[in-house]
Amino acid sequence: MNKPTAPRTAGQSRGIQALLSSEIGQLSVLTVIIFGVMAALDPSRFLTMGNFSSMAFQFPEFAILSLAMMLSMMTGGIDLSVVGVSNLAAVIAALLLSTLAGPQAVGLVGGGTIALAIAAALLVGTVCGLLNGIVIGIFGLPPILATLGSGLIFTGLAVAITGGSAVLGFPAAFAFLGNGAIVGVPMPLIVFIVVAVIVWLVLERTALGLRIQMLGTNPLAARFAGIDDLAVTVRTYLLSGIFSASAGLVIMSRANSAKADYGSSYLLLSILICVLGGINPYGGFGRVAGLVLAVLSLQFLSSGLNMLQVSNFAKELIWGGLLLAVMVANGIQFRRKRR
Amino acid sequence: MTEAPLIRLDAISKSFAGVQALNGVSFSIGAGQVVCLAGENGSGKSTLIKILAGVEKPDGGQVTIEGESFPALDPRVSVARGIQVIYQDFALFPNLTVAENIAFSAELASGHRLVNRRRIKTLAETLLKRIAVDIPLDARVETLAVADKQLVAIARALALDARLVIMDEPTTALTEREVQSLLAIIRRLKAAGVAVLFVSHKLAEVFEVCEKIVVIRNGHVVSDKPAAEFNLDSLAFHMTGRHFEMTVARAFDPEAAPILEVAGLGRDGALRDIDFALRPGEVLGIAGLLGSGRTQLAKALFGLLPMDSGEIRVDGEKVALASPLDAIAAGIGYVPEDRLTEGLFLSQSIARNIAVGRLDAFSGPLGWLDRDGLGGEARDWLKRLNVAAPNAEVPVKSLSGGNQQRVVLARWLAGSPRILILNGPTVGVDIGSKADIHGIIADLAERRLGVVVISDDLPELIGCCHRILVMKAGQIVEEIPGGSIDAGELAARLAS
Amino acid sequence: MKIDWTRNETLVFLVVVAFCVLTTAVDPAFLSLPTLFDLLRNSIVTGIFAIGVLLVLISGGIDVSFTAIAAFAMYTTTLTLVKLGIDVPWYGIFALSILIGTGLGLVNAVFIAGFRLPTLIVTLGTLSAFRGFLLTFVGSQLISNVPAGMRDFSRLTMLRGTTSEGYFYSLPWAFVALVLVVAGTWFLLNKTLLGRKIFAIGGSSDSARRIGIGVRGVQVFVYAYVGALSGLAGIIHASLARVANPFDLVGLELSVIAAVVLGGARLTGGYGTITGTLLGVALIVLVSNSLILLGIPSTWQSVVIGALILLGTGLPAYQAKRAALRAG
Amino acid sequence: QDKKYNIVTVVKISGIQWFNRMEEGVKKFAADTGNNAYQVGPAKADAQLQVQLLEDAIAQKVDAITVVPFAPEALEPVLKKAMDAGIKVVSHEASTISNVDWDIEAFKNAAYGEHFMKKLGECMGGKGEYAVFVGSLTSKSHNEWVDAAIAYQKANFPDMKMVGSKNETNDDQQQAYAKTQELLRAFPNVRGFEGSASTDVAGIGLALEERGMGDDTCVVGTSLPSIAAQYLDTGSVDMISFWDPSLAGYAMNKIAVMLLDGKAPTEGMDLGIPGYEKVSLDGKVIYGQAWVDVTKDNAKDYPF
Ligand SMILES: Nc1ncnc2c1ncn2[C@@H]1O[C@H](COP(=O)(O)OP(=O)(O)OP(=O)(O)O)[C@@H](O)[C@H]1O
Ligand SMILES: Nc1ncnc2c1ncn2[C@@H]1O[C@H](COP(=O)(O)OP(=O)(O)OP(=O)(O)O)[C@@H](O)[C@H]1O
Ligand SMILES: [Mg+2]
Ligand SMILES: [Mg+2]
Repeated sequence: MNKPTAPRTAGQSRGIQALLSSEIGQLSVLTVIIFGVMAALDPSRFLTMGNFSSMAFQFPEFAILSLAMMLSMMTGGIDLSVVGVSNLAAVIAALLLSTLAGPQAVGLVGGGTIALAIAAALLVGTVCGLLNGIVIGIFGLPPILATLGSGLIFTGLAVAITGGSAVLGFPAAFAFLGNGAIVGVPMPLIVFIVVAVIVWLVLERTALGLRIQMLGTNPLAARFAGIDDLAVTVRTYLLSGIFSASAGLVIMSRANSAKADYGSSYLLLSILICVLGGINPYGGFGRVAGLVLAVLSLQFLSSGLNMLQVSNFAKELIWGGLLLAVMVANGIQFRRKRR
Repeated sequence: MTEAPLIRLDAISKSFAGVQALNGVSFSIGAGQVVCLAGENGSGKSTLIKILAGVEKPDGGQVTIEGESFPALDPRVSVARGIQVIYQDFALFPNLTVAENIAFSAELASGHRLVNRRRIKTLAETLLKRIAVDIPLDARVETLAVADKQLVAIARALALDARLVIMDEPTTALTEREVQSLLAIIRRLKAAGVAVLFVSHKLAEVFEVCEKIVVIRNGHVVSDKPAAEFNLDSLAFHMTGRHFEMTVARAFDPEAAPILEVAGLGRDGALRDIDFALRPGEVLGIAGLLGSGRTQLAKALFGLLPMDSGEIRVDGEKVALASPLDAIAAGIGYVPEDRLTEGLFLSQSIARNIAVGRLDAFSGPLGWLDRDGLGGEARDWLKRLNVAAPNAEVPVKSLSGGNQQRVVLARWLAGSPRILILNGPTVGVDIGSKADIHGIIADLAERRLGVVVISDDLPELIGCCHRILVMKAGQIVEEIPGGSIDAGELAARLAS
Repeated sequence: MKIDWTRNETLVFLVVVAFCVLTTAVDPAFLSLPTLFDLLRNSIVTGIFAIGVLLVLISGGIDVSFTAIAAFAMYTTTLTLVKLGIDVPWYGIFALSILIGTGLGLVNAVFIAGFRLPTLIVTLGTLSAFRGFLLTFVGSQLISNVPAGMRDFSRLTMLRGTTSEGYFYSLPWAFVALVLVVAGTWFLLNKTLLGRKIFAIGGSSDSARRIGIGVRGVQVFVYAYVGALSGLAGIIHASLARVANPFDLVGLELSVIAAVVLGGARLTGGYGTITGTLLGVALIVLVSNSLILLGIPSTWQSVVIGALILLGTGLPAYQAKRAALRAG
Repeated sequence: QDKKYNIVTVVKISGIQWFNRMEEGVKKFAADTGNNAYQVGPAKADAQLQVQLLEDAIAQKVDAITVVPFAPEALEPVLKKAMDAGIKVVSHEASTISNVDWDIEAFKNAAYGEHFMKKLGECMGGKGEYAVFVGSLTSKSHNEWVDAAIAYQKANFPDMKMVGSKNETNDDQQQAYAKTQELLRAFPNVRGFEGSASTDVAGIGLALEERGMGDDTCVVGTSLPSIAAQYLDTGSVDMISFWDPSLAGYAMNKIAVMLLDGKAPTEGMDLGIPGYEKVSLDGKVIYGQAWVDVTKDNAKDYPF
């Protein structure tokens, strides 16, 4: 009944030993090592403001999608529709921006339309998430099938609406969301931090978060304990939808356009990040901190290898190898502790 | 006893994440000897069994089987040496049929590479007949009631000609009749020269079959003597270091307005015309054989099963119970019978397991959780119910059976329901804890809750209930005032 | 025989029939031998993959690396033979690809059975590692002058006929590979003790360990078997297409898993049937190869496929849920 | 003048035939001129991955970027960032892109599409049903070629008729194959096919060959000889066209160095590269006349 990825005891960690034996501790060490190696290999290019800023612009979009994925995984489900939702939301927002405002719009018209477009995108995310939640919660479809199907529908709608081409022509101000910075902090990073904090608060500080984790641990016991599984499922996928839509807005602003197939490689990536970040794919356990560390280690690795002109296929190899190596190291630790 | 024992344990130790479950345990079992392992919840019995079965590796010590010593066993070695175990959690395959579950070990041992349905069926049939029970061979085990699962596990252990059969609380889920046939089987095994290591909290059974009793407490062997040298009281005292009496709830006011009224409740054939009323402060027992509809009734009252007819009133108000949420809102709580799958979130912390029923009470307008409040309450309950745990943050799965049951109870007590339905509240619970739980029930009644107790433990029903309803084939056939009957007579009426 | 309306297979079967009826109503040409043969041919590779996935799901695991294994085995085999320039008959080529697939399956097994790591994590890792290794160190160029053995194989037809206009339609012998895989796996799962062990560890690996099943041994077998099937599917894909493209196949994994789940296998392990799996595959192949016939414009095709997946799964899922509720 | 520049060429996806051939051109350019010119590309075809590679390139302060965008629109902001950082930017296959110094095209997309229809129409004798394929509905150039072809057919071959809508193959030969089978069932009289992705004609050719229809049908499309040669040989594919990616890669880098050296391209100038001997300018776009038609007769001349 219990899947092999049972969590470690959540005992209070004390000292370095304890830190090293916790998943978060190991991930931190890994992240620092990767950072150290990349910095050592080419300090003049890696340790520059430009590089840091470039990385900070790159990872938020898929990191936000990973957060959306994480929520569904915590209930023991999965959301394969995150990229579909993000593109559909972006396309709708983009159509509003380009038809109501257009590239020349400034001031009230521009600002108002931008606010409207953002609201519309989030609304699309909400509706898509609601649909997933209903299909899974009420009709009882396995999440993997439900979201695979709905993901196709969302992507397909985006294709049908746009005929497949990109939607262009937004007010200049909209570019700020993806490309601007506030006191040197890139806007996408700020959006990511906001979403991460929200997810963290939801999971660790609210009743909903606790219910998500309990439902993910044992759905039958959750029912007997009076958890409204339908309400929890719907809310989880709804949040996932809203966050996917936020990622869509960031991508759209960074690309200054919206299109049905943007970010298609992010789906598997976000699953990979969740898993590396210690989110139990069978539900119940996972920390936002783990996910953030996984995202950072991935970005350091990726930018570092680009710098060394390592082929992108080799990057896939290294990334897969890294995941396995981390898990093996974890597992050995685990077994030592059992003795 | 001059010949070498079948199995000897020498100074076996085992600890889990800081808990010393076993500490230098030594004793031996002779061929054909029936040995009882007694001890409170969490004293280390199941751990010892897992070591004998090769499922857990001891930290120190060794096991000697017929003269050959092993620092650690492996399941396959144990099986090959003739050790068969009936686990406390059954260790069955929910997705396979009854027949397959029963025959699996035998098939493994037979060395057949191909399976033969007929062979499997015949074997399963024979074994079920041997323990005198009738379970559909083609049913998937997941669809069986707990007691049937237990019987399947017993049948499986008998499939191989074992030298030692280990039974970890095999009778907890069984009714009296089935217990008797199991005891008969143990006698037959003994006669055939098979040794039995028997764990049970039902001390009466222990005396019926065991030649030798090994008592362990906190991982130490505290006594190892022939059964004849114990009596009920002295055994209980050895196990716990205390003496017990059954706590009986105080009388309630029979004229008070009923807190729960059930009228004409029915559900396609399984339940018919259920009528009863429960008054504040009353403890109502429900007795019945397996399949008599007790659990169905409990589930219907908790909104888990849709009803076809009838109505339920709480405090005179008609309530519609479409889900557990409705039941909880109406003030009804339910402690399910299968705590492992229905009751607990095994890998989550004790605190969360207790708090999960009452999150709303601890969350603010925005759904913000008062985590300190939650943790504090959990610790409070651990203390009040005497749960043996290092702290409230360890996962529930690291607790022993009795302590796990207290955690489930704590969850429902924390929610302060008006009506609490307890399904097998002392299943697998040692006498010390059992007395504590009876005390808790009496205390609930004192606080004018309505309590419904479903149990196979007839003395328990007689001792702590004001009234006992007898169910048969989905109907209430009789109402017996508590204390007015003895266990033997009640058993006879159930069976008639 | 009583028809069990709550069974997943029955419901998926009904959905398949309903879809065929609908398509025939729109275009009667649907009911023809060429259609049947086209569909059968297009389900060979997916079908073999699905059988492998079924085995893994039953054993309580999940495998997303099988497409990468297939691409790796297929491409490495082709490249080796092209480089060596020797003439090997098709069965020799197949054997090599299956061997490579088995080897990669064993790599999965090392991590899963040896290190006891969760299967999803391991296979996500190897998916990316196998693909990365293939494209970095083996090669990324598509090979269109495949060895003669593969081309010969693609021309072996089992059944053929001619349309009224005088054009051929045919069913390649590769279809027999699917039939053999299905029959063999059915026998394995239902008639051998090993097969029952696979079900057992999927039902509860703890229980399996306790009654003395060598859980690791069974896992090693399962992942090696899936690796072998992937190698087979890969080389069939390349042979039939007469080109070895290392970018092919990867990306199919989720839809294959979906097809298997559609057929009633559970992601939690222990449940699944060959019939159900084949019906799931049939539905997916049928739907994705009938949209032109139905006159659905390309821009709407993924919407329709998505909706049909929801519908095809929704019915059985809803039935199962209601049955569970009723049973309490 | 002797300064050696760092020039990165960012392509749609690395590893495939097309961009490996382009890399040959980039490497040749590096060897010829001594500049540090190199090519990178993402492991999957996704605009966002290209953006990430470009971000990294900017952070590494390269001197020039040449880029073949997967989706031109998506790269505008990051290319603007590059230009703001003083990096010269040259693109290819992106005639509508704005944040570049120059874009170089092997030809005009419309002319290329019309060319296919001219050949297809001739082959089909100006009548009959035909179907068109695109690698992806979201691919701009594929859609432009096909749209121009359809428009040309309407104007010049009134007896021809397109059946179905644009068929999407996701750059997957197996899908092109299955779509062709289905088209033949849905429209038994279809006799002409135009492919866009390089694997399209191979999938179409295979399906036709299996049905023994190779001689009765006409198949044209963009592809590479290495992919389509076996079907050209059997006649199930009649003609393919392409432009040599190595020359395009060479040309992009050459323009980049010109810009870095402070020179600008001019109308009619000779880049010294076959097909780009007399380029025409239109705004920021440099057009060559660099497409090549390949039939079974000259396939051997193009070993890639
Ligand atoms: N896997 C585990 N991890 C941590 N602690 C454990 C584990 N298994 C058992 N323990 C601890 O070891 C002790 C002995 O447990 P065991 O299950 O052997 O008790 P028991 O005598 O069988 O009790 P019961 O009668 O309630 O079944 C308990 O304190 C329990 O909490
Ligand atoms: N979840 C677990 N984590 C760590 N160790 C475990 C776990 N479960 C069992 N073990 C230990 O691992 C060892 C092998 O267990 P298992 O029975 O699965 O192996 P096996 O299948 O018999 O091995 P093989 O087939 O390789 O001979 C035993 O010592 C067992 O106690
Ligand atoms: Mg126990
Ligand atoms: Mg031809």
